Amino acid sequence: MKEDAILVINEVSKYFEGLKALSKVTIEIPEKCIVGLIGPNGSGKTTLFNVITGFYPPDEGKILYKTLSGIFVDITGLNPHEVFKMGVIRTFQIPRLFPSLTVLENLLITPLNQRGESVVNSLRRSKWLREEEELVHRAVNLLKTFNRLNIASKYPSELSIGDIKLIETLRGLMTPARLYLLDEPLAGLDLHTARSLLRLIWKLNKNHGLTFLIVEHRVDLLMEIADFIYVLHNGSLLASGTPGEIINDPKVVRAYIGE
Amino acid sequence: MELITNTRFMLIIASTLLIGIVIGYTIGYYMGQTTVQTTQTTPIQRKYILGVSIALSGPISSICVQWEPVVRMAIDDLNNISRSMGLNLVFEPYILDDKGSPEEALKNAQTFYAAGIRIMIGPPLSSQLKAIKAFSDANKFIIIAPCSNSPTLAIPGDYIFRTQPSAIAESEALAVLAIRENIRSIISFHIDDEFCNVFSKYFKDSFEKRGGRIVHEIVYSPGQADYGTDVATLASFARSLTPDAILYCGYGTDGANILSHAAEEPALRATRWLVVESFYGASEVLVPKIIEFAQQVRMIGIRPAPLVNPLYDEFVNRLRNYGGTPTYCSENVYDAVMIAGLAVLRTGGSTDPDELREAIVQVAKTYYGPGGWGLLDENGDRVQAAFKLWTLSMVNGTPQYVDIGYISDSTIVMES
Amino acid sequence: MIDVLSFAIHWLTYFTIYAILAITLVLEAGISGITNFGKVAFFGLGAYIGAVVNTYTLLALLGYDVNTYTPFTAQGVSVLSKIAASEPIIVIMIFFMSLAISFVITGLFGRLLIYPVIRVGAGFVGFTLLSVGEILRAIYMNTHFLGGTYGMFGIPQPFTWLRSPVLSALCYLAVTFSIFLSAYILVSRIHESPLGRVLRAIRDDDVAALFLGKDVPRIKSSVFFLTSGLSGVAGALYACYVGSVNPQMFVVLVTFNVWAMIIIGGSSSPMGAVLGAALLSLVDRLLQYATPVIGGVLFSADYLRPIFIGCIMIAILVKKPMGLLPEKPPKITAGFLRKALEEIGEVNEGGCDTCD
Amino acid sequence: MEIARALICSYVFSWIYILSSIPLTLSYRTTKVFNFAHPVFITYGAYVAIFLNEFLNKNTPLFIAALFSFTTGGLIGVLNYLLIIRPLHQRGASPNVHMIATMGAWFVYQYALYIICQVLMKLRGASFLSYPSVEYVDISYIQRAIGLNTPQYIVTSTTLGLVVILSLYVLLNKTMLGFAMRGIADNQILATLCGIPRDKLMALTWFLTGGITALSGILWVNFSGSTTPEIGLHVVVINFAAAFIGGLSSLLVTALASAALALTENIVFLFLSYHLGLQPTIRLAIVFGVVFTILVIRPPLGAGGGLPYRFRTRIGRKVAGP
Repeated sequence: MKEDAILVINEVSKYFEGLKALSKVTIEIPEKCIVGLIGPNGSGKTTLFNVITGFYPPDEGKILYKTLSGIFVDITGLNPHEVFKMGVIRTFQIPRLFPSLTVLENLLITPLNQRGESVVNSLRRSKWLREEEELVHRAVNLLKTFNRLNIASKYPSELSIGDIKLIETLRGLMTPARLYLLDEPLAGLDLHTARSLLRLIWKLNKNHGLTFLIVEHRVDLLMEIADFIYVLHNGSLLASGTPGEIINDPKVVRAYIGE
Repeated sequence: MELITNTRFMLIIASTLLIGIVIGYTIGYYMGQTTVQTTQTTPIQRKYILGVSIALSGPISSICVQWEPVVRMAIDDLNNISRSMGLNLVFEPYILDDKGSPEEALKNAQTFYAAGIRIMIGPPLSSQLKAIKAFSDANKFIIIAPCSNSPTLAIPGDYIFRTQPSAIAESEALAVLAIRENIRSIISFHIDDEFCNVFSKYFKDSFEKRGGRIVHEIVYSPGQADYGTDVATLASFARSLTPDAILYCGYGTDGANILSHAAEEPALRATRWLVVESFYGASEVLVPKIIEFAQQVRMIGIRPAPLVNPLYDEFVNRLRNYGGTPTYCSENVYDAVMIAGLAVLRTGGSTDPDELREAIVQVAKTYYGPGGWGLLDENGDRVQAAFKLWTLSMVNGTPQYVDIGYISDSTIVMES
Repeated sequence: MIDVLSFAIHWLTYFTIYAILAITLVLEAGISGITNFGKVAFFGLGAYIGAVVNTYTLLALLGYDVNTYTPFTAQGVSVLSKIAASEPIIVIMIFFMSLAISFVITGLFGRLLIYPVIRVGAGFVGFTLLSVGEILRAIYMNTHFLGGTYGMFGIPQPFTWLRSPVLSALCYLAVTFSIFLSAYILVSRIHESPLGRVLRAIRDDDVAALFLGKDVPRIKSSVFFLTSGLSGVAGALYACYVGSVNPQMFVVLVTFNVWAMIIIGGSSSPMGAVLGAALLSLVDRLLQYATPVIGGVLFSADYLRPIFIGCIMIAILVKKPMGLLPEKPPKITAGFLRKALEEIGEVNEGGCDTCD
Repeated sequence: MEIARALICSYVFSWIYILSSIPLTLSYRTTKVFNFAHPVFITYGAYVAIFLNEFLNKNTPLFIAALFSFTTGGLIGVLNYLLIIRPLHQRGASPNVHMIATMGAWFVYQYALYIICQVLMKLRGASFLSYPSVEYVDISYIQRAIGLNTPQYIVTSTTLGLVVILSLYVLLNKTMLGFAMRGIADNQILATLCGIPRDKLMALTWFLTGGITALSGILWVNFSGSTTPEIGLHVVVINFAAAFIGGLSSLLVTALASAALALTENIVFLFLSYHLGLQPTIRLAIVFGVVFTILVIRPPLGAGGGLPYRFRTRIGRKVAGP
């Protein structure tokens, strides 16, 4: 186990009624890196995210996570909100925005331990007003980066699919975490927006030392920022390496093009 | 924009309501006017409205809906009296449905009070009466309850009167009858409501004092779909405990259901049945199957009524003209309306509660109606110590309720 | 012709009590998505607790033997009415104590109940809670201590000693109104706060909320504690207002009356709940004056009242399916947004504290 | 112990509950509407039989009663659909709004029935608000002809129940119509895209729902010794319980749950009251207790939704050490 890893997935398997979705996958996510996870459809990428974040407990294997104090803890099968509280944030491949909340509110929901979220404090406005204002500012700035200020008070049902996808990712980025699991953040985005999103991710990574694990089908774009790539195929790890190595790996090419 | 449409919409609703009410009032006003004009010749009329709260819908509606013609008849009688006395007072009923629910009864009382009405007839159930008691006490609102006889409400000094005789004397009379019929062990089977609980409790006391024994008590809840299993439970106990008789207390709807199930149960056909007046008069019980069963088990029922009372027969006959049939308590409803109206006439149409209360007590002393003498005790409850015995049988091919005797001061007389 | 003051007092008392139920139901069902079809269970429990505290404790405190002077016998009730008229301080003290006790016990009951109930899918929570209400009703009916089918009565109204019925009713109205007002402020504050946002998110998609770090069961249970407790207080207020409790008062229909109020008013706005409660209770009472006058020879005129109410309900809902006052985003956050946008409009190169 | 009566009761009740709760599940599954006007179908079904009985001078054949009840219930269902449910659906109302609107409809129908009863009472002089049981002449005739001595309601409920269930089975599983209805139930948008005429199919579903439920009413008047306008309400509580246990989607589980609840209500209860001396007053509480337990211990899968069960079982589990 590398000491610089933040998340270690150790021989994790997951079965669905006999079907092997993941078989003995071992992945290490180095801290302060952008790690790409690619693979054809049905190769188990989303299942891996679900297993990490506690949506399903794995059938075998362990998931270890390095806390701030530098020791590894076993987070296998924790509840999703507990995983979140340890600093692991995920986004969904099929966006799950809250339909009756505006875009702004959807962004504001993420930050953890907001003072106004306890019953007692919610009754005393003075306790949470300032924090709320700060959060609104953060959200507005984030929207501004993508020139989406005009949709701030719209409802998800009024947005284009690309915008929904973008907001889903931005919702994850609203709060500082140590590890982001982004599930196809670029899907449906126009090239310009996609590049600004990548630039934001890159900045967050470089300036704040945040770690990203990104599932993406637009491999070309991903390669521009990823430090390391894992390739999944039929539930098991096919290859791993730097973007340059992966591009030249014949196994990967075969998996993508198909037999 | 949204706000504007909202307010506009609410305005529309409010104005529709308002218009509806205004139209309602006008119609009602003119209808009231026309009826007054056709029946009256004297130009100056004073309307005196009596509030009536009865359960026109809900679980006990089959009984109470028959009270409405009774009320109309009593009001007509009162108006005739008023006219013959040369008074210019015209009585009008103000009938509201209380659905058999305590909350609705309280609402009705408050509605009456706000409309300036000071006397209310009803509500039918003791539980409803309790919900109004606090309101009545605070506002000196007079209530004449026709059908409640629970001793828990026998409280002196309040503004509640009841024209149903107390259950205590009646249960004692039935106990005396049971002993005389050589009944020593009884299973008590009754609905879980105040009237029947009280009756069975007092019956138990007086029956066991006289050497009988209640071997088991089965209580079933009101307002259920069907009572087949309750009858099966009763039959099981009747088979294992072999009582001399079953004491049954229930109302028309559940009574018809239970008796028709019981008619198919051998264990229940082998014992005597004693019943209480609460389903007397209910038409759904009058089916051949139940009549045959009643004959088989020599069913005897009891009901409070004076020994000889031609007024009751006259009441029944006249009620037909109003499209009503007598049910449980209908004679008490008539008496309640009459006592209220006569008291109002006595005060000359007063609305002062204390004056009215005094007048009611005085009027009741000399009142005699289809339910017998109206005398009220210190709790405002009717005093009555005579009871008729009845059963179900075929008369000229039609099933009917038939009187078979009476009890007065522990003397039992059986006709035929 | 109609005594407006008396009408207004009684309608308002009734309305404020039901409005407390409606507002709490908005927080439960409209904002947090707990379809509570067992509202009457908490209302009834609170009423019974209020009844017990206001009678048994009072009698015991003043040295009466509670076994002879039970609050469902004529003796007990006479004694209670004497106490209510002569002991203002202790009666009022016990009354407020009963409200507090109702709040705590009913709230805890709700909190305990949410754990088994939350396991049931959102669509089934309603019926599970409805069964709780019916089970409780059977318990009241079969408990001798609570009067069984006799119910309990003679529960003192805390201001009876004022002698004037209008004055005491007004005082009581002041109490119910202030509790209603605080419930309203409470719920609308929660609605506007970040907690309200989380609750609405949970209502929309509880799995996604879970993945965003919200401890859904814990949040739901603390909200349910609050709303059940308030429903209990409404129950205790009702018991003291009516002066009696009876198992027959707490039937399923009460729950759906409250539901009708919030749906007609707009199920997720507290103001809508108040509006719905006011509209339905007022229409019912006003129609009581209208229907008997319309009069019928063929049938009882008062049958028309529920028919009118049913038609009004259908008409409003068909016309405005979101209720009279649909949900709107909270004002405070929207205000901050406007402010932030203005600032950015002025300072075009606004900093981004996350991105650089 | 009088097992026989309890058995008969649970048998007849099973049929009554099945005939009224299967349509409830069917209508929810197809239209996603909690129909609070469901008791109306039962009550009106029963009262059609009662009015027929009164106006045919107590010579009502079962098939005539069934025909009239079915039509009346069906028409009420279609009327509800056209006047309330479709406009609400078109305006995108939430299920709760449908629920309260149908509750308003229930008020209207319920009190309209009271008015009808009172008017007819004035005309006929008979009390309709509580009516004794109705015997069907054709069934009596057949019974006499083949010498069958059992109580009539056993014959009636068996015949009617089997006929209805079989035809419903054939309709849903063997005809194109049934496939279309199930298609609508599974995915409304997709079904509409496939060319299924949604409106007509919905109206048909409501017709069937109303009609079949009304048939339980005519069984009821045959069985029970007294019928009031309230019976729909008493029966519908069990219907909702059964439908919920069936997850609001499975007709088979709903039917089984109906039968199981009828058994609980009758045989289990008789056993408890005879051996443990429990009073019949807690009968309904026991039924609700059973429902509560089933819903909590084994939450039904189906239209309910909600947090997956596993997220709640491990609450408070400690984080494992390094």
